[in-house]
Amino acid sequence: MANNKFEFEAAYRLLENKLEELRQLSETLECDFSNEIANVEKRISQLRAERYKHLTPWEQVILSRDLERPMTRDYIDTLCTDFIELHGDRLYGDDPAIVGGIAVFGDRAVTVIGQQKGQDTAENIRHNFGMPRPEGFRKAHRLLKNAERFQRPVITFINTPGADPGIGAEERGQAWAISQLLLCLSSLRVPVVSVITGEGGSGGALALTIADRIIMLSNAVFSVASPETCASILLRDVKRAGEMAEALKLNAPALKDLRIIDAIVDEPLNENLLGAPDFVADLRSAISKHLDEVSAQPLDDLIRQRYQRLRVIGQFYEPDL
Amino acid sequence: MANNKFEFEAAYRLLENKLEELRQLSETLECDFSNEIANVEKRISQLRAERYKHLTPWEQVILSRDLERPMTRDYIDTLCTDFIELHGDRLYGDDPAIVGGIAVFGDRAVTVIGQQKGQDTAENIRHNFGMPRPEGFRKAHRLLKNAERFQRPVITFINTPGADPGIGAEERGQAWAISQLLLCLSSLRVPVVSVITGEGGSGGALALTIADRIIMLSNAVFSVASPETCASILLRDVKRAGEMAEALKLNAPALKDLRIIDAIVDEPLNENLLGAPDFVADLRSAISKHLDEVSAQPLDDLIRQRYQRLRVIGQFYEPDL
Amino acid sequence: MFKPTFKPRKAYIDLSGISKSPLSLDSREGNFPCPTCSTWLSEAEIIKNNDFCPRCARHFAVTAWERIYSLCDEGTFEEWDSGLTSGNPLQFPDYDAKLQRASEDTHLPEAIITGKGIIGGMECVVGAMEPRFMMGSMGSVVGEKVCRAAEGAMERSLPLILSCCSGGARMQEGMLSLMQMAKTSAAIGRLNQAGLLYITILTHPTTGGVTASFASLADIIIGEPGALIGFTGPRVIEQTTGQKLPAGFQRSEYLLQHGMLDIIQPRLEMRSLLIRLLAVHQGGRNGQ
Amino acid sequence: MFKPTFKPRKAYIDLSGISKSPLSLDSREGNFPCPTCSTWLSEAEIIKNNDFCPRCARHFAVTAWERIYSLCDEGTFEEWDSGLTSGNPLQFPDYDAKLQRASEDTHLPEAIITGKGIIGGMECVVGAMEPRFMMGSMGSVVGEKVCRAAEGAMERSLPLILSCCSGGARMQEGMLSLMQMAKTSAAIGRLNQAGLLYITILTHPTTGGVTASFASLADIIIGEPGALIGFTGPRVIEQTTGQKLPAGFQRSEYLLQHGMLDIIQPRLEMRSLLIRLLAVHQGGRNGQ
Ligand SMILES: [Zn+2]
Ligand SMILES: [Zn+2]
Repeated sequence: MANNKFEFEAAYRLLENKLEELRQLSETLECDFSNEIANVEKRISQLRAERYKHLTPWEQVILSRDLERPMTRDYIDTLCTDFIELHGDRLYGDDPAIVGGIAVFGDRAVTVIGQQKGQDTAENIRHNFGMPRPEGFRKAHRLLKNAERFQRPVITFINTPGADPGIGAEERGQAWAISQLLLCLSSLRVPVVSVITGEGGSGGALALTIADRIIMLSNAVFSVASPETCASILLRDVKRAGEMAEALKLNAPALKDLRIIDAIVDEPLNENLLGAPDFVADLRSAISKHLDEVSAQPLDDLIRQRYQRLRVIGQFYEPDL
Repeated sequence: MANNKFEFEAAYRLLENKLEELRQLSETLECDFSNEIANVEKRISQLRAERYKHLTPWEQVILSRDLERPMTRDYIDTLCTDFIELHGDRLYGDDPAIVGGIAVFGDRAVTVIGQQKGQDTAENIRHNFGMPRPEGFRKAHRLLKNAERFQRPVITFINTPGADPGIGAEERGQAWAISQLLLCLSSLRVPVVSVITGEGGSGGALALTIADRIIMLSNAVFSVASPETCASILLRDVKRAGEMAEALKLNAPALKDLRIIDAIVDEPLNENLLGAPDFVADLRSAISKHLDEVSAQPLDDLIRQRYQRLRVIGQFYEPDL
Repeated sequence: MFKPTFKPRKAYIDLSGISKSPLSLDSREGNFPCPTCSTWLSEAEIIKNNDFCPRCARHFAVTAWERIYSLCDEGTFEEWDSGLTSGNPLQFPDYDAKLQRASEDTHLPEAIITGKGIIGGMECVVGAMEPRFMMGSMGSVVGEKVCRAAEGAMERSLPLILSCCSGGARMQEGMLSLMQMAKTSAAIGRLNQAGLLYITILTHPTTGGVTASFASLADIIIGEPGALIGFTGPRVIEQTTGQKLPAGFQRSEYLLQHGMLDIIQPRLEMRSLLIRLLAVHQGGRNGQ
Repeated sequence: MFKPTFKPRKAYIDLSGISKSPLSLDSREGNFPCPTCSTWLSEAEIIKNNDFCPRCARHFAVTAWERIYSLCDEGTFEEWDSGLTSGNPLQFPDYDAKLQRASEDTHLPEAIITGKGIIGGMECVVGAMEPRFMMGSMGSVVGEKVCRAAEGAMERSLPLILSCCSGGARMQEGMLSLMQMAKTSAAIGRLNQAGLLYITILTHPTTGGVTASFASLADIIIGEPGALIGFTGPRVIEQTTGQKLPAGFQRSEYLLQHGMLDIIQPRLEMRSLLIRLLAVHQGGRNGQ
């Protein structure tokens, strides 16, 4: 079982390195292998693309957590203009694990909120590894109620291992903060579109994913609990997380089949997702399309439909009456 | 300047003690002075009643703070049945300086809330001397929103030196908690009657005194700041608090003239206010009458009038246009 | 497909951690130490003492049916949706077997019983979660029955009272399970908007997705003494943070002090408290 | 009765405690030490540096008119209610004399200026409190002008922007002053219900009844760097509790960290921030 991205990336990286050596050699020797090299390059990239099309769920879990992926602030900065970050829950604190504010998306003002991870250890400690505390959920709650007052649609970006599992978070009512946010979003009288960009972990992710439409990146995951947690509780063996990742149906295609999410945006192979113009355009147009569609509906219908979306989730047997 | 109740009570207590000695002596000697004693007793009680009718504002400040006066829980227990105390702000803590819950007053269910002092040092420390922290104001806020949902009229009981002036209270947004409570009460869609029972100190008292009617006990006070604070800031001499008590117009008749309060309930001389059946009956019927009157109005009118009551407070010059 | 045959019997089990499977019925025969104060107790003693430890007043878990009976006026409870049973929507390994074992052990089709009852003469919608049914975890059926209970309360303009007890989301239903948090919270949102009274009783243990959804959204939240209530379980917190947990951490008394509960009420006086709460709330509606 | 003759001039004063009276204009001539970092400064240096300490960036107090001019597009501000002046409703000793001295010192009729202005091309209702007028304390006139500003914003469907600075309630007006907290909060409540944007800028110092009413009820609360903001003043807290105050206590940066402010913005960039906020909020209304 691979435990980080480099394990399943290793073969391609090795080939790429060899190719680079070959290229340098050919320059030094002034022999022209450029056609051959181009062919091999193409072949590697095909193989790699093929491989990435068939990542196992566990590999997707690993990829979704990769710190080189863009974080919420990056998505906001790329997709929106005029972002103004707003801080604080007006009750206790400002939680750096949740970033939120107002911005302009396309030609409309929006409220944007998401969990924020850091991209190195120092940043990650500051952002509490993207694990919100109650004050983070309450900041989100406050910004959402403001969005409602000013009739601003909401876009949320999801990327978190889950809610903070610390003593302070429990003391200040982690469960209360999450449930109040779920209730708030379920009846918020503005359109809400969620984008799951990375790790959609448990209640901490769910708290911001009650939306009229949910878009998911092709290598993002969304899970009731981490595969490690499930393996440790159900199988008493954390090393079997890969099996659990399979069983939990946590990747985008599986969740689309279950009708938990609405749309998938394909990721390019490019390491730097937001450096790929096609991907940015796809993501932008997916958000735009769904926001347009839900914004076109009368608010009462929208709220009724958001309720219905949730109301029908679940599968069970019921005897014929 | 008297600094506690016993200073202006001392003369009468001295006389009463002498009288008691006389009574015991007469029993020992088997001489019957009972008529004379009764006459002196009556005279003392008249003098005392006269004195209490003409307490200076400063003496009223002292009396309003007296720990032998009934506290909010005592008023609730005497005036209501079926009181069920509800705790917590669902955010951070439960503040013992504010007591609140649901109860039955007469034949109607009500929400009751008030600041709670203790009656001895240990109790007082537990109740933080009746000085609410942000979590207390937020508990009140929560109970008020619940009262609104269940269309329960609200009775508040006011008795506090003011909001807690501590570091923790500032950290958790004392000013924010107070302003949000003021806003909440100013538009709460249920009838609200306030009773100022003792020390109505500054913002901490005001936060629960936005009401359709305000009733005040005859020796209660309600002030922008304590006379000591005013004396120390304006006169740089805390010993001149008595002058400030006079200047601040903080007692019931002065506040009725200023149209800050609506009604005054006279206190008996009885030390134990709630042991005086007439006083309890007067207080009960005052609350009842005002609650009936405001409950009879359509809610929209009530809210409009509550706003108008506040809107017209203030005196200033305006040039003719 | 499932025929529950209810056979009331006492069941004293300790559910101190979500990863521990319930004791089998057999191991509960004979004496055992109280998990709080270690006093050795016999089943007879505890029955005599109304399901508490006679020394430290620890409230032992009772079954969902015992809870319903202890709250409702005799013979008034009508069960709803008793036919709802879980499938295995993700074809999750071992889930079918676990469900079967749970229903055999508990004689219940799922981890919650809901229905209509009368408490002190006042009609209510009432539900109780079953700690022995897969730790009272919330899957599709629990979520659905909570929603139907809320909707039933709305149709009839009745108060809703739910006794909670849960290890959290039912992992074997994956995201379908997690989404029950959103679904039940949304249903409670509608109940709120309808102005109907909603009371929860949080019993030992109430953790995870149940606490973070319908359990903590009540107008009035009552805790049983000593109950463990929280989002993350204490063992996970200790493992993740490496910190020693403070004394009494996540117990009802601690939660009351931290502002999360309205009232702590011993189980024996729970029914009388509900009657008073319901009566005052009826007064509130009539009084206006 | 009062004719304000506005004569713009610089006024660098430190208002670190509510019990301290403002420095007279004369004592501000020549060099003086920065109250934060103790660097000796000349008036000329500070003017050159846009009212900050060049070393520690402390924002010195500016007059209400300077504030208005620094926020509004040139020549767009129309003052409202400039004729409102305080009486002495309680016949409080010395109040008349203090009022007269304050209006002579500041050339203002009271502690707040309100009116209509244009910021970055967008019409707004704008107000600014005057720190030198009896410490920006709130009596009947300040309360009335804040309410009229809110009502004016509602009549015209305009955003409301208030720059706050206050030692608290004006004790000389007794309960009439305290009730201005309730009155202004109620007016802001109506503004909220009308769905209009309300922004406050909290400058050094904003304490007491102003912080605990309209100042902290804004949709967006902006602090100036280093401003002292709170309910109880730091000296009173120290005296009452006997505790040493933590470093940075009640300063903007501390309040942001404790969740009470949305943004901290240096004064020089305040206008551009307001323009962005107003623009996005206009977009929000049109975009729907
Ligand atoms: Zn025990
Ligand atoms: Zn400096």
